[in-house]
Amino acid sequence: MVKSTSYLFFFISFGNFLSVYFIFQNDLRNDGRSKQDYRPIELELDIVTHANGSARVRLANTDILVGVKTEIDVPTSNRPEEGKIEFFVDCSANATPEFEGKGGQDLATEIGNYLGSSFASPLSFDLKPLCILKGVQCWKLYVDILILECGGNLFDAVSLAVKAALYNTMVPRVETVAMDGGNVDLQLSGDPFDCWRLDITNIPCLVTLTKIGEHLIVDPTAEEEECSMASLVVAVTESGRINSLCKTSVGSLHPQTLTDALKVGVEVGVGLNKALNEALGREEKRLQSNKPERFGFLK
Amino acid sequence: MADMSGQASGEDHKLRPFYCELNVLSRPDGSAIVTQGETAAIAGVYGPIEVKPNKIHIEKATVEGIYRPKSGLPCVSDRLCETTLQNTFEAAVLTSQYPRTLISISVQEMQDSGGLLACAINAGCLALMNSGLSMKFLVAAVHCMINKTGEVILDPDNKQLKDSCASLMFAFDNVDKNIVSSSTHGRFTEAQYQEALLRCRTASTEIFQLYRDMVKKYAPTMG
Amino acid sequence: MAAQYKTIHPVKYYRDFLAHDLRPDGRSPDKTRNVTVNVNSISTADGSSTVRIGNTTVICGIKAELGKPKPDEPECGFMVPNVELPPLCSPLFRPGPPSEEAQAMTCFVSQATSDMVDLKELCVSTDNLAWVLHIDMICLDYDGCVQDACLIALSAALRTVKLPKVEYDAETKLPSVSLDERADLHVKSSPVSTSFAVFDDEIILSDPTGEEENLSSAKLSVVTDGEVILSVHKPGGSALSETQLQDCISVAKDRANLVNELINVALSSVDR
Amino acid sequence: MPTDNRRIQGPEISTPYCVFGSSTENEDEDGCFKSTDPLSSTRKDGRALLEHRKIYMKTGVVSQAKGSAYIELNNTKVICSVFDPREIPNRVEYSQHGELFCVLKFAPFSCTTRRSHQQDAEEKELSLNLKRALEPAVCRHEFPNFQVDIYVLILESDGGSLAASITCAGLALADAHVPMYDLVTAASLGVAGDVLMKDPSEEEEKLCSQHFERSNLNHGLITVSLMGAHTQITQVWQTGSMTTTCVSESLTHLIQSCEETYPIAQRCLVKSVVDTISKKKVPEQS
Amino acid sequence: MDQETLVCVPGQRLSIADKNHLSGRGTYERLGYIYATLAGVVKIEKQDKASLIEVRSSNEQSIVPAPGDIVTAKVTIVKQRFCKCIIKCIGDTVLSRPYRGILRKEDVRATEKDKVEMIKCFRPGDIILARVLPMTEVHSYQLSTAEDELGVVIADSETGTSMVPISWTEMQCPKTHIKELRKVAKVIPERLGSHIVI
Amino acid sequence: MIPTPDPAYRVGDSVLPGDDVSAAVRTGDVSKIVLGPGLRRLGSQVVVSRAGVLKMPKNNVFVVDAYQKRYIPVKDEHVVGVVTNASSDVFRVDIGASVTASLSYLDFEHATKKNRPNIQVGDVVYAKLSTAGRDMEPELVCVDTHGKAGKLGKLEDGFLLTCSLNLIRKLLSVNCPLLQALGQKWPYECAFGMNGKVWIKARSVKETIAIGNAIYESELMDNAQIKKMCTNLGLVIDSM
Repeated sequence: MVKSTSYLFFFISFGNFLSVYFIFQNDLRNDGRSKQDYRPIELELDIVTHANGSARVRLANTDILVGVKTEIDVPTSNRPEEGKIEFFVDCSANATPEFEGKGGQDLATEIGNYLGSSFASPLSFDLKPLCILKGVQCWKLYVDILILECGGNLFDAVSLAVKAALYNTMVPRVETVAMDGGNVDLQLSGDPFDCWRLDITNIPCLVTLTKIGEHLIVDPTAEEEECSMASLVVAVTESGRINSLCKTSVGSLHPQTLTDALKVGVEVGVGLNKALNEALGREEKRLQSNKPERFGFLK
Repeated sequence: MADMSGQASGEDHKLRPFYCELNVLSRPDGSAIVTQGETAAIAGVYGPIEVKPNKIHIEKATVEGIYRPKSGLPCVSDRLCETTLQNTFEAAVLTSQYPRTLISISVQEMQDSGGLLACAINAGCLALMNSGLSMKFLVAAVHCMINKTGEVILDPDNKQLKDSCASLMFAFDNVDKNIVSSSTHGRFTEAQYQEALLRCRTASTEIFQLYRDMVKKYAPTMG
Repeated sequence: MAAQYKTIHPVKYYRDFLAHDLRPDGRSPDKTRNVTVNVNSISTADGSSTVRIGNTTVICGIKAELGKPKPDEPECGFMVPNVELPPLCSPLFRPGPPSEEAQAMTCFVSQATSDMVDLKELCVSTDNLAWVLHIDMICLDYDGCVQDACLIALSAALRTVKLPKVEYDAETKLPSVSLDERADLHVKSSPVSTSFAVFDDEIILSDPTGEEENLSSAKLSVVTDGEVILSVHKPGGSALSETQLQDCISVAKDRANLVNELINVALSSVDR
Repeated sequence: MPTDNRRIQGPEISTPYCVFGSSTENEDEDGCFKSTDPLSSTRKDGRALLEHRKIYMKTGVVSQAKGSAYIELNNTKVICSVFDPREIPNRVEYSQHGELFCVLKFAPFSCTTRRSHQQDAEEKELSLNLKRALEPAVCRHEFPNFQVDIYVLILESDGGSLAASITCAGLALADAHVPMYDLVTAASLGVAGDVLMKDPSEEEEKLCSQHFERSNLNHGLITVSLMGAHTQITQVWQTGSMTTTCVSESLTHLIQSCEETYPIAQRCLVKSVVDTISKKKVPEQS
Repeated sequence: MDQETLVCVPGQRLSIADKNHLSGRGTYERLGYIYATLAGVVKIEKQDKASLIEVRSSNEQSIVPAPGDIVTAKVTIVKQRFCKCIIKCIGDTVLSRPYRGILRKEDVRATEKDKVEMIKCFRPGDIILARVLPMTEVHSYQLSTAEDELGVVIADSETGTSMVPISWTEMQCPKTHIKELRKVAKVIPERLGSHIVI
Repeated sequence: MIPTPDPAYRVGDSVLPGDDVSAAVRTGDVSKIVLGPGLRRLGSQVVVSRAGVLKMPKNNVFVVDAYQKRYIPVKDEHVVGVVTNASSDVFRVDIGASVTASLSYLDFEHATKKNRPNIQVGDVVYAKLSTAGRDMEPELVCVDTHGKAGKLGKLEDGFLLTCSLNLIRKLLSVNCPLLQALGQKWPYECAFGMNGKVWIKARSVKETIAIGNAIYESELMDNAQIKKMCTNLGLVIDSM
């Protein structure tokens, strides 16, 4: 990284309020982070008792709560041997005023679609284990994402929360499956704790890269998002593969900057995945020591 | 009213008994209920009232026709008869007298035993007459059918319509008896069409006479 | 100069032209625009056609599917025609559910074409399986007489449909479809509709453009099939005498023969 | 689904007949390649791996629209019309930049399985990508707080429908005389088992979205839209699972094919400008 | 084509951008070059030593009314304090999709602004010439007829015949000789009598 | 298509829209015919535009009297209205027409910029239509030409009822006995708006309702029946 000299960035009037001056002084942002630093992330598992799995992620002032419910469903006709997963994003009105009424709808569909496409490939999340009886019965995962507070960089926070919630999901074990004359009866195991866990190793994490002037930053705050020229969202798995890539802003990118951004995104993504796995391990241990002092707003 | 059900073939050329009453509803500016044989429709007129900015016409009134079936939501087939009602009344009303306003005519189907669209047009026209809006002409609608043998039967009810191969509806104006609207179902030749048209036109003079009697009946209240 | 005069006094602009028995696009009041028909333009549809009348363009696509017949008509298949006026074809329409005009056109087309195909022939096995023909007519350019173009597109597309042979296996309740043997659809009638617009309560313009339809005081559509009339649809507007109606019906009949020839030529030229 | 009583309804559930179809010449699943060795092989429709389908473009197809365009990539047919700037509905504050309102719709008969009349999630996503692709290329400051409506209808989709829509919409905008920095052209590329295929057809796209058992070869689809004069990427959209090297390699191919289609679009526009000039010249002289 | 016409396409590089090459309407400047934003014909105007490069699109461009333009508008609704109108043409280019305009009571006349009665100046359906004022509201354009050559140009009487102006406050119907009050524009209307056919 | 010559209509016949009454109208000398509401001139003919009875209140003035409930504002008519909102300097008054009429707060007796009339939303006012017409927004004033309010202005409490325009014309006509007959029984105050709204105030609620019902009943009665109705109405009320 060439040491960047300090120079007053340019004054942008964008949208309806004067944006923030940026002073890049040897790789320093106005909240003290370097270009590739994430803000502090807090993770909490098993928040919602009646959901099969849930997680809450606080990325500085962005707050996301995800709950996963499993239900029995009929597989689609063109993919009989696979289960199903569906994402529902809901922007609650107390996140920002413009989410009232229909305001947050197109952002919600955008996040939902984007998660769907990053989970599409079987290499990222294999739906085959979710199939109970080929073509007849399978598990369907309803992933409900609630955006409680919106402090920029929603994509990363949502993907972390979803991956954590899927890690925390307990899918009840199916003992016997009988098929007599067209109708099926399933025997779920009696013991409510006899469940199996989903394999989340290949699930990608989303990394948002924002280009401001000549500089590429990660984890933009709301103000940085407001005055960004172009921003890119990359879904990176643990092994450094790219599962989904999309430009989500108004500006355009030079091909060279796009390939550099990809390299940076993959580096940061792999690091993010590692950090998440450690956090999940710690949180799992905390939950195991069964008298966890609970905190969190839902109590 | 004498018994209405079976009509001897001799009476094919007479209309079913036409009974109507004006000013039956208190809220609308004009209202009328019409029963032709077993078919009945009630119409209410609100106008001239405030019009929504996106439907405003500068030099004339916007006429809006609403048709409600007896049960359920209005479906696609009601839409065609709603446009027929709307354009027929728009031709009848002197819209240039009430620029930038809305005249809303809503017709509710009460009972359908054949010839409902004709009954709806007559009810709407009587309601317009009762509302005191200036009109160019009055409209009388007559409904007839052509049975398998190619014979024209006037104002049939449901039972006769069963063995019909075509059903036609005409609306005439009372000034020079021209065709204001025509809506047909089924197949027929041009000759049959012309014959049906002439038969319906003679029947329409009967209805116009009924309109005149209505005005005579309500004359005392005209003060 | 002419453009300003046209936007400020559209009606006077037209009256000056009609005074010389001429229309702004050069046609005489009773001349219809030329019609072009081409067939099998969409390979993913089971039957398709594109029709242009002057500027008005309508594309019709038919998708055949299998469904369960209605309980009250166990031995009848389905023909589901729908006219779509997307915001693409004219600034008059907004995205969202179909507008009033689209629904009225759907109703008009479905009434005129109700007896083209005998629904009983569409039934595979009574009460369990029947063919469902989803007929979608999408208007690509809205410049008057869209219902005429839809009707011609539908009757041309229906003649290109090839339905595969289907047997219905009662026990497994599953149909078996052999995709290779295909049978033509037996189309009984060929209705053609011609529309007219009445200008200033007395001049009758046949095959009106979008502007003429806007300025007209009444509209009339006559659907004929050979010598038989299927529908004379005049939804209100200024009154017409029966002599005027007779002229319109005769004009409609000649045009119908011309259009039917056109469809046969289009069908034969693309013969399998 | 609420019953849509504004259209004539067929039966509730009707399934396409090809699901039960059994035809004598059944194509095997991955026999997409003529010859088994994928690297130097030609594809089912005779094209080389990195060969583009023939493109036909035409502007001014819809008389009622301010600007319109039609594009055909042998079986993929897309039509687009652009309307005059109009006020942005229910917007109060003064916005410095004009808006683009994009609606992308598949015709019900455009794919092998029938699509519904209402706009589904996939069409919403494609509309958003279309809007993202065009926004950088349009001088939006020239019509502040007004909105340009762009409606795209895909008549037949045989792969590459998003790329075709972006190119078609770019042409329609230019035909509608909306001020633009540059023409936008787009291209798509499919990767199946480490094999890169330019401008995949529908069948090849299906193949790229599945993946071969138990192997983590690259697979997926990428669509890129490019401003030719300034070589600026206005939109990139990738699904599937690939390594970075595979993505950057595909990007170079995509940029090259965008630059190939750019002169075709320019020639089509120049032809339409010349036609309008000659048409205007004729009445003045007569 | 008379002189050699240069046809250009959006994004086409036209010339270097320096002191004697200026970018005019329909072009933009980036990184030292002038590019075209419209598909149309390039026009180069020599101004003393610099040359202004403009692109004129073949048919009317989708322009937006700018403050100071003279527009032709049709009056739709007349209220006590303002009247709403639709802008049909800007200068002499006809708009395919009209914009909304509003003419406030105080912008009708330059003299004794407050004693103006809207109903005595305009009637729905009149065609007026007006000047666009700088934008204040979001969607509708402020219009003004405060100059002599602005105001009502064409007005129809009750019987539908177009009236002839007889003073700068009155117009008369040739058939029924009824006089109606209007704020008349002091300009010779395009069609003095209906018999003159342009 | 020349219309078939209509049977000759005479004054007093009931006519339908579209009937040609040029013959009946041309009895007097031709030039000075005045056509009231319900008739219109079409080329050389005089055609009826409303269904009703053809009347000639004064010679050479012809009117078709039709049943009507919706009020069309006419200049210089007195109306009774309800104030719907009081914005900065103008009250909006609902007079049963297609739009609400505007009543400036300066149009009250000795109202100035500083002391404004105390009119709240929901009050009933009796006002005169200063401007009204097809293209104009109706405007009301509560003061006559030389600044005096006379009977115009706010109507304190009392009871407001709505009826058809024909009934108002009938009650206000000279030979209608209803108002005098009721006046002998009990003292009451009432205001008739030409827009079909009637304001009544009597000593007690019972009497006010009785007068209201009497007005409604009189629509279908002729003068004799009206007198009889009033006498036994008085007996019934006094006995209660």
